[in-house]
Amino acid sequence: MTSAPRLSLHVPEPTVRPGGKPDFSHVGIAEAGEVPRPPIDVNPSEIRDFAYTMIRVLDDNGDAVGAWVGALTPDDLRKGLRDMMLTRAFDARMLLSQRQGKTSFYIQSLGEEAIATAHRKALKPGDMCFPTYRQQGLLIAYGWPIVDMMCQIFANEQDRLKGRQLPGLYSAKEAGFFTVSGNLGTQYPHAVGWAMASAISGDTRIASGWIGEGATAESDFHSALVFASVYRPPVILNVVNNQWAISSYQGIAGGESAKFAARAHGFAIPSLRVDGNDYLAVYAASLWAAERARANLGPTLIEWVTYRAGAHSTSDDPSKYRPKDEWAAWPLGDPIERLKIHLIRIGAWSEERHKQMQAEVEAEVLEAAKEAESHGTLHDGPKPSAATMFEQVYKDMPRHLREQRQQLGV
Amino acid sequence: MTSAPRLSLHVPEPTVRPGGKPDFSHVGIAEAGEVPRPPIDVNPSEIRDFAYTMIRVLDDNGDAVGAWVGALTPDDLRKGLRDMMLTRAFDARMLLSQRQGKTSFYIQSLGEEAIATAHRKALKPGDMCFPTYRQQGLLIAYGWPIVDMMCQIFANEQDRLKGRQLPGLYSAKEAGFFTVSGNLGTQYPHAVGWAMASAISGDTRIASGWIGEGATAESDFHSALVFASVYRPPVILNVVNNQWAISSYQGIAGGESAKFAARAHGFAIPSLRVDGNDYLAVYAASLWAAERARANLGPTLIEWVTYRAGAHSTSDDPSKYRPKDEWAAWPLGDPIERLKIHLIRIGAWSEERHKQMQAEVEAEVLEAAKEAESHGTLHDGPKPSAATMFEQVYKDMPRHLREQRQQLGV
Amino acid sequence: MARMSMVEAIRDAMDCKMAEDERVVVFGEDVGYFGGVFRCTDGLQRKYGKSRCFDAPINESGIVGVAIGMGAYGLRPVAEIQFADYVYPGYDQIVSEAARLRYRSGGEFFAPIVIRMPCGGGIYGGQTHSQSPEALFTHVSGLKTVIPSNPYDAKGLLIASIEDDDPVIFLEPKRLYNGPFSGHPDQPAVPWAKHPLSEVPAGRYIVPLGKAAVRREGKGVTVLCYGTMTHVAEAAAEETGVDAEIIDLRSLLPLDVDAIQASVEKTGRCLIVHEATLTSGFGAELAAQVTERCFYALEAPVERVAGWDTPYPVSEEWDYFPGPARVGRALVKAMET
Amino acid sequence: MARMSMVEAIRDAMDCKMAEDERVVVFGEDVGYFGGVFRCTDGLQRKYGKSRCFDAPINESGIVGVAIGMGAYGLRPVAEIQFADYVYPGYDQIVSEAARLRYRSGGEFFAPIVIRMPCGGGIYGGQTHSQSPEALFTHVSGLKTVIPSNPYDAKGLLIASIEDDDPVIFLEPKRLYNGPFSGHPDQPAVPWAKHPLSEVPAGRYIVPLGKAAVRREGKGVTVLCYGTMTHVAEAAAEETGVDAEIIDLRSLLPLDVDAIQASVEKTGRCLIVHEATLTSGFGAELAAQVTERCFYALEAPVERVAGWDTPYPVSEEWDYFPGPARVGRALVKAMET
Ligand SMILES: Cc1ncc(C[n+]2csc(CCOP(=O)(O)OP(=O)(O)O)c2C)c(N)n1
Ligand SMILES: Cc1ncc(C[n+]2csc(CCOP(=O)(O)OP(=O)(O)O)c2C)c(N)n1
Ligand SMILES: [Mg+2]
Ligand SMILES: [Mg+2]
Repeated sequence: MTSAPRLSLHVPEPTVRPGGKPDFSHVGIAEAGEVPRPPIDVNPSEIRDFAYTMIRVLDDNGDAVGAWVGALTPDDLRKGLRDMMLTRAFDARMLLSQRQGKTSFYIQSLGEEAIATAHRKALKPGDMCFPTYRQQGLLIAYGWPIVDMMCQIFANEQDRLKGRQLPGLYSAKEAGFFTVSGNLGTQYPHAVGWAMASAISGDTRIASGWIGEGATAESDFHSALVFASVYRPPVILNVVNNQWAISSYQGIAGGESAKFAARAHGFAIPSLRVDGNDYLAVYAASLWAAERARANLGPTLIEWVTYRAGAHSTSDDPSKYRPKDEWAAWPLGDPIERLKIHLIRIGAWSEERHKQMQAEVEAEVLEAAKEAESHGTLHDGPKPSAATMFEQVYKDMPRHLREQRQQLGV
Repeated sequence: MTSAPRLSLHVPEPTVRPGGKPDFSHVGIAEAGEVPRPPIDVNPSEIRDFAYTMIRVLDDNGDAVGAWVGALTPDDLRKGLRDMMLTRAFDARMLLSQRQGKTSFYIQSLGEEAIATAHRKALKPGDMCFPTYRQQGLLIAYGWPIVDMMCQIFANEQDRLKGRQLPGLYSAKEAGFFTVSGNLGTQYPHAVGWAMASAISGDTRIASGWIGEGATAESDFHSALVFASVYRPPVILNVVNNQWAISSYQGIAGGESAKFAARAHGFAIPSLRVDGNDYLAVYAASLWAAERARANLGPTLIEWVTYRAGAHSTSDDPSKYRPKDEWAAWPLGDPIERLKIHLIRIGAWSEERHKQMQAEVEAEVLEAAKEAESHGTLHDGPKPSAATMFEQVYKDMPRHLREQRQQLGV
Repeated sequence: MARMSMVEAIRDAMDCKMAEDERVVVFGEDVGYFGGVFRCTDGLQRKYGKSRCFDAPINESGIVGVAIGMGAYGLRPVAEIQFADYVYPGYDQIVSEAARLRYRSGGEFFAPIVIRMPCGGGIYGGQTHSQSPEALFTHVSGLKTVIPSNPYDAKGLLIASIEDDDPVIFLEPKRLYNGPFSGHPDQPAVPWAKHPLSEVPAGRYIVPLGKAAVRREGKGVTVLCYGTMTHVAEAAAEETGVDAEIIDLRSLLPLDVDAIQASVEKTGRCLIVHEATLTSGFGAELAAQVTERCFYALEAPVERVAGWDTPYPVSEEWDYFPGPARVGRALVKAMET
Repeated sequence: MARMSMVEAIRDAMDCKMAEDERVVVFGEDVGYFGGVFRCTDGLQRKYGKSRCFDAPINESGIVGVAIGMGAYGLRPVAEIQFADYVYPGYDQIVSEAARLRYRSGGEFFAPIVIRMPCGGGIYGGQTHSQSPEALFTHVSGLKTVIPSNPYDAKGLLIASIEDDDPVIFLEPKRLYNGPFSGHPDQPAVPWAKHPLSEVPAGRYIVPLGKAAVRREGKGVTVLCYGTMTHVAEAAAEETGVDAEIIDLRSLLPLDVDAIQASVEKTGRCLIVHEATLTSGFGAELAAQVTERCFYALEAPVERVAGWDTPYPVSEEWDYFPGPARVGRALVKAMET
């Protein structure tokens, strides 16, 4: 035997850091239309290569091509465009509110709007999403009142969550939107459990779980996949790969040489890897997975490839760890821009109408913000009473909490 | 849209239950010699199909065939045979001791002896194993004194673990055998961390982590794979698929439609699926993985396919949940029998010498048991003093433990 | 009425609730076909089918996590953790999710789940089959923590827990599964059938959460205990002849402070006994509350007898276990001060 | 000597140990290139290279688990959990492994690791960025639990923790990172530079684990506290004029019972203050021990002021936080009874 070499630790490093030239050659992008659309009862082993390619519908010209084109009407698409634009305008306004001190903290979804909005379109009333903090698009596409969302962000007297949760950690059962956790990954097994319950109950409703690529490293990701693999409940397991987890690039979660979509293979769960900035592709892939789930064919994992265009949150400055202009170089572009171009190309939209819609959504947001602010903001105006602090810890307030409330004198 | 069907829960069930005819058609067995032996620096993506086949060296006739034959000499093989036979004799004796009340509990490795013993042979002094409770073969193949193991089982005055651990949860640092945990899965990330430390230190030593197929469901399995994937430390990740986890068959861990070896694919970790009852295959695959690790090429996952021939532990009665005669129908046979036949076939062994060796190992075990028993058994004879109970909770005994020891009056 | 062991009473509680409420589902490692390593779910899969009682993968975090999802859907899952020592992988789901859902969603979602687990020592189980982690749950607001000491309570408390809309940690002292245990390992095992509290009514009844039971009346010293220690304390009182009033708390949170206060005000002395390690055990909370509430009635410091602050050993089990000798000495000492 | 913030002092401790001991490695989520979300590891990767300071995947169980493996190998890992609220996924590795290795291996293996984590409230962080889980560690034998209240202690305690051969849970009150905090959110933030305990010696020194510090001498009532509450208690004493003796415990386990006993025997009164929820908090253990050890010196019941038994809210933060008003009222009440 030859003498062994000295070992060394491999620590993944993004291709570029601040000051460098953005490089996304490693992402692994396919041509639009390249990937076939299998029947929903396909044997997962037959589509393993789907984890290493990318389902895309909109090509560089803005044409919708290939087997995943689907049947969205121009009306559907215009609604989709509006959902994304409203989401972006909402985010912009809330960022401003945060800078104005009306709330403590905010997380935007800039650049990722297609995923939540198009996915929601593939779901039905009664289905339940288990989102992270970056899926406000689910609520907006559902048509949930943005005033309600803002009241939560301002933690004001109309906040249904009574100032208990960080801004943006909504709960809206009626809209199929599970209470968002500040803990990463925990909601993924909930989605699986909810779907198992639906199956146990002979129901028809399905669940949709959400996680970021960074959080796939969490153990709960594994728990969810194990249970989904064993009991085959009707659940869609979404992985939003936006390339970053605060300052850590996706390689730190295991994405340096593997694809997150492939995580499903060890569980015989079918898996798709999809252009997350392509509204049509997101809708088509979501629908495929939803149909599988509804047909009792079990779970599907989908890796949505996108880019976190903004800071992680208002507490973060991304220029410290990545080039400022990385988004501009992102090869999958801007989801709003891409859908707009497609709509124009099929003769269903114009620059003019787009500007008009932009003005419209901004006005809608502004008006909502005014209304929400009239109910108070974090440090100003009406707020939930301190007595509510002791409520809903349990269904009925136990004696020790009654005593503590009395001690506080509220 | 058509109205959706009512959903239902899928609960995996083994092909047979007590009273049924054993059926192992689902295992997925390849011909001996079928799988090629790639270079150790193979790109993991090129050997993904290895997870769905099986590396086997010994064929049905007892011949060693194919690229994984390796270079074990007849002496090596006879030593291997003896290791397995000693392990089995040791287990048999300890089962008896348990029935005699000399210990409270025992876990045997019947039918799985090839895995630990041949694996140990592929490791070097200084390497560290992170075993479960079923890898006593690692110690025996290392040549660790079985008297010492028995003293631990009897929790007697010579027990280096001072009666603190369940029987069989050894610790033997010198033998590269990490303290066994009663908690499933926890030691898998330790193996990865130890290997990372070796790499950080520019060392040449490697780690070998162990887990049962049932415990792959645990979150720590995922943690280990994530960290192994990211930092590529020199570690072998062994999954012993012995078909059962107490009363739960491997389908309850996700093995119904997936192969455990494929769990590695989502992490771009190369993965082998190996006949665990084939001493030569186990050695060859272990060596391949060890060479990869030593060459700084990172982790390898190996699924060892075997069958838990005995009860889970002395607290368990397997006839409650599986056919009594399942082992007889196990298609990969008995590892001792298979190596014996091979040795006879190559003219290096005989039935006669086998009988002699059997007598030899039994005598060795008997003598060791006598010696160990002379130092006490669980309820009889000398035992660790109660004062030791307060020691080694911390490096230095803190005041509150000194006070508690005084309170006990020891 | 039937004579039942604690295992049977626990099983009967689940059987009873599964029969009357379709939403009740039972799962955990080895609980389905096999019926659980302690046989608590034996026969339930046969009776109610595989989708209401089934085996779970070995992943405690997943077990709790999917139970929460099921609870949020509207089911009433009863999940088994094979040993309390293995609950820690599921601790995050319990603390961060089960306990918080209702609060953080303004009441929209909640987790009406029961997490059953055998706890405590006395079976030579060593550090991974003997722990008593109750204090790790009582510190977490949003959880209820329950621990029965006999078949009657076990069934009534478990039914109450399943019907409860909050997450309940249901600790089952495994040393009591098949008979009461006074803490004398050398005495022959006694079956439950000989104990009055093994008389278990048929069908549904509840023992409400938050109500303690006086197991033995006395005027000398109040003993606060639960689970196996109830029986040990009774033995210690008998053996020492100390006029102890023994209170079996049954539910640690909510806690029956009235019963505690009434007794300590009567006796003026208080001894707390638990198997869990001493430091930051639930006994600390009891001691603090007794001092806060009954300070002027106390004639002697509140004392605690508990597991030593070490991992639970195997061969030194009976030096570790707070048996009748240690409890008895503390009783005598309490009377002397 | 230099004036340092607590962040700087913590960083300096790691820097100092990394420089003098090759075995010290530092990792955690975002701690490598970026230097940690609170900047505690800023510059360490640049200085010591990627294999001694690096980013970890978002998996707290894995972070603790690999740290244990590294420790068993012979390194001295310092792992960061981004917020104490996220330690629970790693709780099993801490309780079942880090805390038990030495014991169960008869001393062959041990885990000389430090697990650092920002804890406590006061930053509008809500239930997932505000918790104080110290009692969940003090109940676990085999662990040490440390919590500094100022830059000087932070550096000295962290160095002592890194040098310690046992696993240490090192809690960093995040509200103190950049300045002391008296509990008055409406008062302008004060930088550490104005506080005497921001004078931090250069190079290695230790503050030994298990030694409390008297922050304010007094004869009326002993206040036992740690972390942010040290400053709140000081403010409350100033504002009420109560002659309080304020003891900053610094290390909860091992605990400086001599300092506690001496003070309570002098004052005859004891108030315990912590941010964590009341029930089964570390205050319960302190109350129990004070009563056990100083019963006959006590003139009034030991009282506790703590976080309410609810999840930590966002907008009601200042009603939740045990600020100087509540602590002050308790001080006055203690003197009146
Ligand atoms: C259990 C847990 N650990 C750590 C954190 C802190 N944290 C909040 S967001 C975040 C990054 C998550 O990245 P990713 O999953 O990729 O989602 P993204 O922010 O990109 O949408 C981290 C580490 C947390 N919230 N919960
Ligand atoms: C965390 C944890 N959960 C549950 C158990 C109880 N338990 C002990 S062995 C076992 C089955 C393990 O099966 P497997 O991993 O396949 O290993 P095998 O026994 O087949 O070698 C279980 C559930 C445990 N020891 N630890
Ligand atoms: Mg991300
Ligand atoms: Mg197994």
